[in-house]
Amino acid sequence: MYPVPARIEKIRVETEDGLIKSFYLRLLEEKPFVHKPGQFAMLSVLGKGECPIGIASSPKEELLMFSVFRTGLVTDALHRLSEGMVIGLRGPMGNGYPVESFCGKNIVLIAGGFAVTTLRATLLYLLENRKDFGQITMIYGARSPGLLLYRDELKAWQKRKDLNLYLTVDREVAGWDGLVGFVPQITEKIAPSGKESVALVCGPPIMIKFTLPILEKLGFSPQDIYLSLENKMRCGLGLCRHCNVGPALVCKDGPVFTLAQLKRLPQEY
Amino acid sequence: MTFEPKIIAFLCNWCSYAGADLAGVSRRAYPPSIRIVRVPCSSRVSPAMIFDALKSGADGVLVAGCHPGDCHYLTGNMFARRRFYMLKKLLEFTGLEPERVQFSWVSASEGDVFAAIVKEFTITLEKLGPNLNFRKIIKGEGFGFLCRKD
Amino acid sequence: MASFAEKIKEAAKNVLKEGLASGILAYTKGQDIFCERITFVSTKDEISKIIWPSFGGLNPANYLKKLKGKKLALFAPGCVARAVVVLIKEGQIKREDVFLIGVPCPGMLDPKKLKNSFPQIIAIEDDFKENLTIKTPSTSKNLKRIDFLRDTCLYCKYPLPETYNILLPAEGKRPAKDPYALVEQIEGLDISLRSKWFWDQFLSRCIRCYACRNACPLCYCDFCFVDETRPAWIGKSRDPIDVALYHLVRAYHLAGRCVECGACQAACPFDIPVALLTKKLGKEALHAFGYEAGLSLEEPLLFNTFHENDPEDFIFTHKLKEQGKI
Amino acid sequence: MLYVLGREKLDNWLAFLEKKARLFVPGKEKFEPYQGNITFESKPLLSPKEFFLPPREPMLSFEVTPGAFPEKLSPSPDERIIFGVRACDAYALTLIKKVYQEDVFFSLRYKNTSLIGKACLAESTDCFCWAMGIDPFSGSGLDLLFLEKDEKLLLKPITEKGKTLVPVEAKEALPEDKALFNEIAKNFLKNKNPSPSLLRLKEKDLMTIYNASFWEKLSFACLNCGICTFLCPTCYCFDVHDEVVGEKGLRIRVPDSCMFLLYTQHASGHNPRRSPLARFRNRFMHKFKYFLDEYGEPLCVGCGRCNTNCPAGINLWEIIQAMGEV
Repeated sequence: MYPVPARIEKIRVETEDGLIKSFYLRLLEEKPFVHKPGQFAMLSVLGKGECPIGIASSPKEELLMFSVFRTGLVTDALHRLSEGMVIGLRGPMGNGYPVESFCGKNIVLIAGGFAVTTLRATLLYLLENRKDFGQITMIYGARSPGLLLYRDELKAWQKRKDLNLYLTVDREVAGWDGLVGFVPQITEKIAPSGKESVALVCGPPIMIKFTLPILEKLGFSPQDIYLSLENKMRCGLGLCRHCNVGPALVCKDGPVFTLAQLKRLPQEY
Repeated sequence: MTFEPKIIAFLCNWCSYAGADLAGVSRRAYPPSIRIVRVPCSSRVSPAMIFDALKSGADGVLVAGCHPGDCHYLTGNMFARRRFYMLKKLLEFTGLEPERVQFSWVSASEGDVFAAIVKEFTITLEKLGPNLNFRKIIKGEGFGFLCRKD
Repeated sequence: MASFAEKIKEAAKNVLKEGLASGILAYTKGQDIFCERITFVSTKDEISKIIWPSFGGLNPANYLKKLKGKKLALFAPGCVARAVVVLIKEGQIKREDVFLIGVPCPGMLDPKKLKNSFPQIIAIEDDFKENLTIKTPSTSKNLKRIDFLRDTCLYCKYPLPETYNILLPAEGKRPAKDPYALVEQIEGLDISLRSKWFWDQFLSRCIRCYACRNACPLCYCDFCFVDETRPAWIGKSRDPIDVALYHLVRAYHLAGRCVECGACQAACPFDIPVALLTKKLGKEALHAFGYEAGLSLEEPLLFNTFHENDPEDFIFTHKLKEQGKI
Repeated sequence: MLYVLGREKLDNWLAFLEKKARLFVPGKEKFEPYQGNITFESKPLLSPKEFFLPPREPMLSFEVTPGAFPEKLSPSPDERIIFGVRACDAYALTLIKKVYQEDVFFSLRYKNTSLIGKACLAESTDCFCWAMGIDPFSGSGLDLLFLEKDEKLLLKPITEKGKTLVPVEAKEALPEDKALFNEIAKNFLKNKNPSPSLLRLKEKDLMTIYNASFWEKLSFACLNCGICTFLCPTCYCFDVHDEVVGEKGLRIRVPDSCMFLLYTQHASGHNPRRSPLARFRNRFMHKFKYFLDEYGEPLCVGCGRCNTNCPAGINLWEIIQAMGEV
């Protein structure tokens, strides 16, 4: 329950509305921090509290990176901090994506809005170990071009031959020459095959609701569709029970669940 | 060391804050015990704000607004008067040193009245001593089971 | 003459038969003798389960918020009718959505008073007038109801409702002659003793379960001030100052609204006299502003109005003037 | 091993224990520091859970300045003895321990606290440990169990620590005392079997219970206050809260209740369990299904505190039965 101090090395404003900032952290303790894509950590600002944030950096990157959406007490306080300040960090927590089991399969990453963070970590991991996986497709949508995260990296990824990246925005905007439309429709249009494939879906509930039937239609079995949940959380250790979804705890058993698992759980997320 | 009380004052923007300003401009001397929070109207002040000030260590809280009938919003202070009356009675009932919370009317032209209020309030608080009963104390070992006296 | 319980059932039957409401909020029997539960009764078969409670600590008006949009009937002794009136005046419900079956209230018993005197009660017979018979494994005993009434009922000013659609013919408890006796008892204490009373009764016992808040028919905010985080007015722990803050602000939020039903105190597992704080404010509202909550549908709410001659002897400026300091 | 001590030597025993560590004895509302007198007619309202998951567990202390390093806090290592704990309350701690094994705060408090249990001789109408499958004479969770019978105290140490708590004056029990002890233990459990509903619950499908229609009816009366969760000896949820006064701050762990709206409220305003029904259901599903499935026993020790103190008249048994019969 004790956080480890971490220094903010760099802060980057990700979106044009300024509501999402990425924090690059360096741990001030010698203990190694080993995480898997899809895991999260508790960031704490003394005097305000703690909140769980998905780890957006890949395990190989030197600095830990968290992209934080400004919404509550702690994230608000985080956004007021500047480079060089120290915050607390606990983690890594949760199960993460079972990336080892994806070997040899085609992978479809579907992200909406700022939920892309842990999928960035996953994508980086996949690209680092590119030869282990089949086709990699990523569909990423936001309300407007200015709300897409990691825009520099997106540009670089678009150039890559071994990755099919589809970017989409909800409405036509001047200067945007990419796809237009909601993520579920784009997914339907691109129609990645569900054979020998896994899908990782991360986004707002409404996007998930409409994307899942399409994926099932494309032949993805519920065991191969991975979703990442978030719930209010206090300890991250499976003690406080704030994050329970029926018998499962998002902090210990999750945050990554397969659709097959979620179908057996009450809808408390 | 003598005790210097800390007073949090919620002053209405239109009358009392101007009155405090006038006290300063006309060089009226009053004790430096006061910390002013400017509010739009005396009726903006809720009891939670008053208690929060006391809890955080203020020795007294002063709320000042326009004289009845002079409110910038016509009747704000008249509503406030009823509420403060109730609050005062509640504090008296629970024995929580009601003298620590004071309400007053100060108009924009009453610089010397404002100075006198601060002076008298400070004297009252000096007699009363520091706020120990309604101040939150943060303790490392918090076996709260037995309460503070433990 | 029909018994009290039969009159209640009869009235309920009529309400449903004539379609005056889609259902009735009434007490039904719980699992043991001290346990009575408010239920939403909407079918004929369920009517037989309706009882008039001997203990009934909660105010059925509290459940109106759970059943918004339905037309409901309530058995209304004075405090329930008053709570409904306050809810109507505050725009929470519409008058035409509630059908009030006025009941001259005989007063509710205090299970704690009974259990303290007789720890092993196995059955209770209540005539809802003056007498009460209890059975313990060894004996049975006749008691006077008045000795075991809840404090709030004992000092109740309005057992008879002022607002209702129909009124059951029955004889209720007489209004208390000295409704504020308990409040005055505390007022009569020296300030240090009052402070000690507040500390001993409230601050060192309250566990912040918020039962008093949730049991109150008039605490209907979607988001309570204790839950606010920006700013957090009140700490979450059992720190005595935070407990004090909670009780003071809770009472203050009920100033001029409390209908003195005593549900808050009845709900408290520690029997903290929480109802006294709001009763004190009720007394002040009556004395200073001539206002009593929930008696009339027309009169404006206490804090929604003012009078030029409202008391202001507490104003610091006036005190200084009196003393000739300004 | 069994020891005998004369009833009149009880004070000597307590004095002996007081010398060893801070001694707490049952009061009416909570366990209080021993001050020379003791009664143990009934369980205190607050269970000894309060010593292990206290209402305030400071975790970090810090200065609210950027870059400041927090100081790690841990519970005081002072030894404590809690006297007169009932078997149910002690068993509850073994249940909490299953979840909190690795928690530093709980473990340290658990290590430093000795529990001396008092055996219940007669069954009470309010509680039902046996129905939850607990044998109160097994001494599970206790360090020492004693039984009061005819001016004699029979002391049965359960753990190694418990052996050190036996006073020197206590004599080794004679065979007839041993027989007496065994007989009382056997008689207590005569005709008392674990509830059949519980056995049925183990086999039931989780989602069938979850989606059952009875929840609506049973949860209607619930006020969603925190009495049951705070008084429950097994409820272990907590909230983490930063308290700041001026420059000083403290991160504390405080008990939380799943009955509260804020329990699951996200910062965005989304709430997975917004309805009172969902929160009510979650509490009982956790106790009698989720925990049961994971650890093989329910998260309930049958102390009966929730039933007797619920202001809304909710009864655990009705819910267990309804869950078992879906």
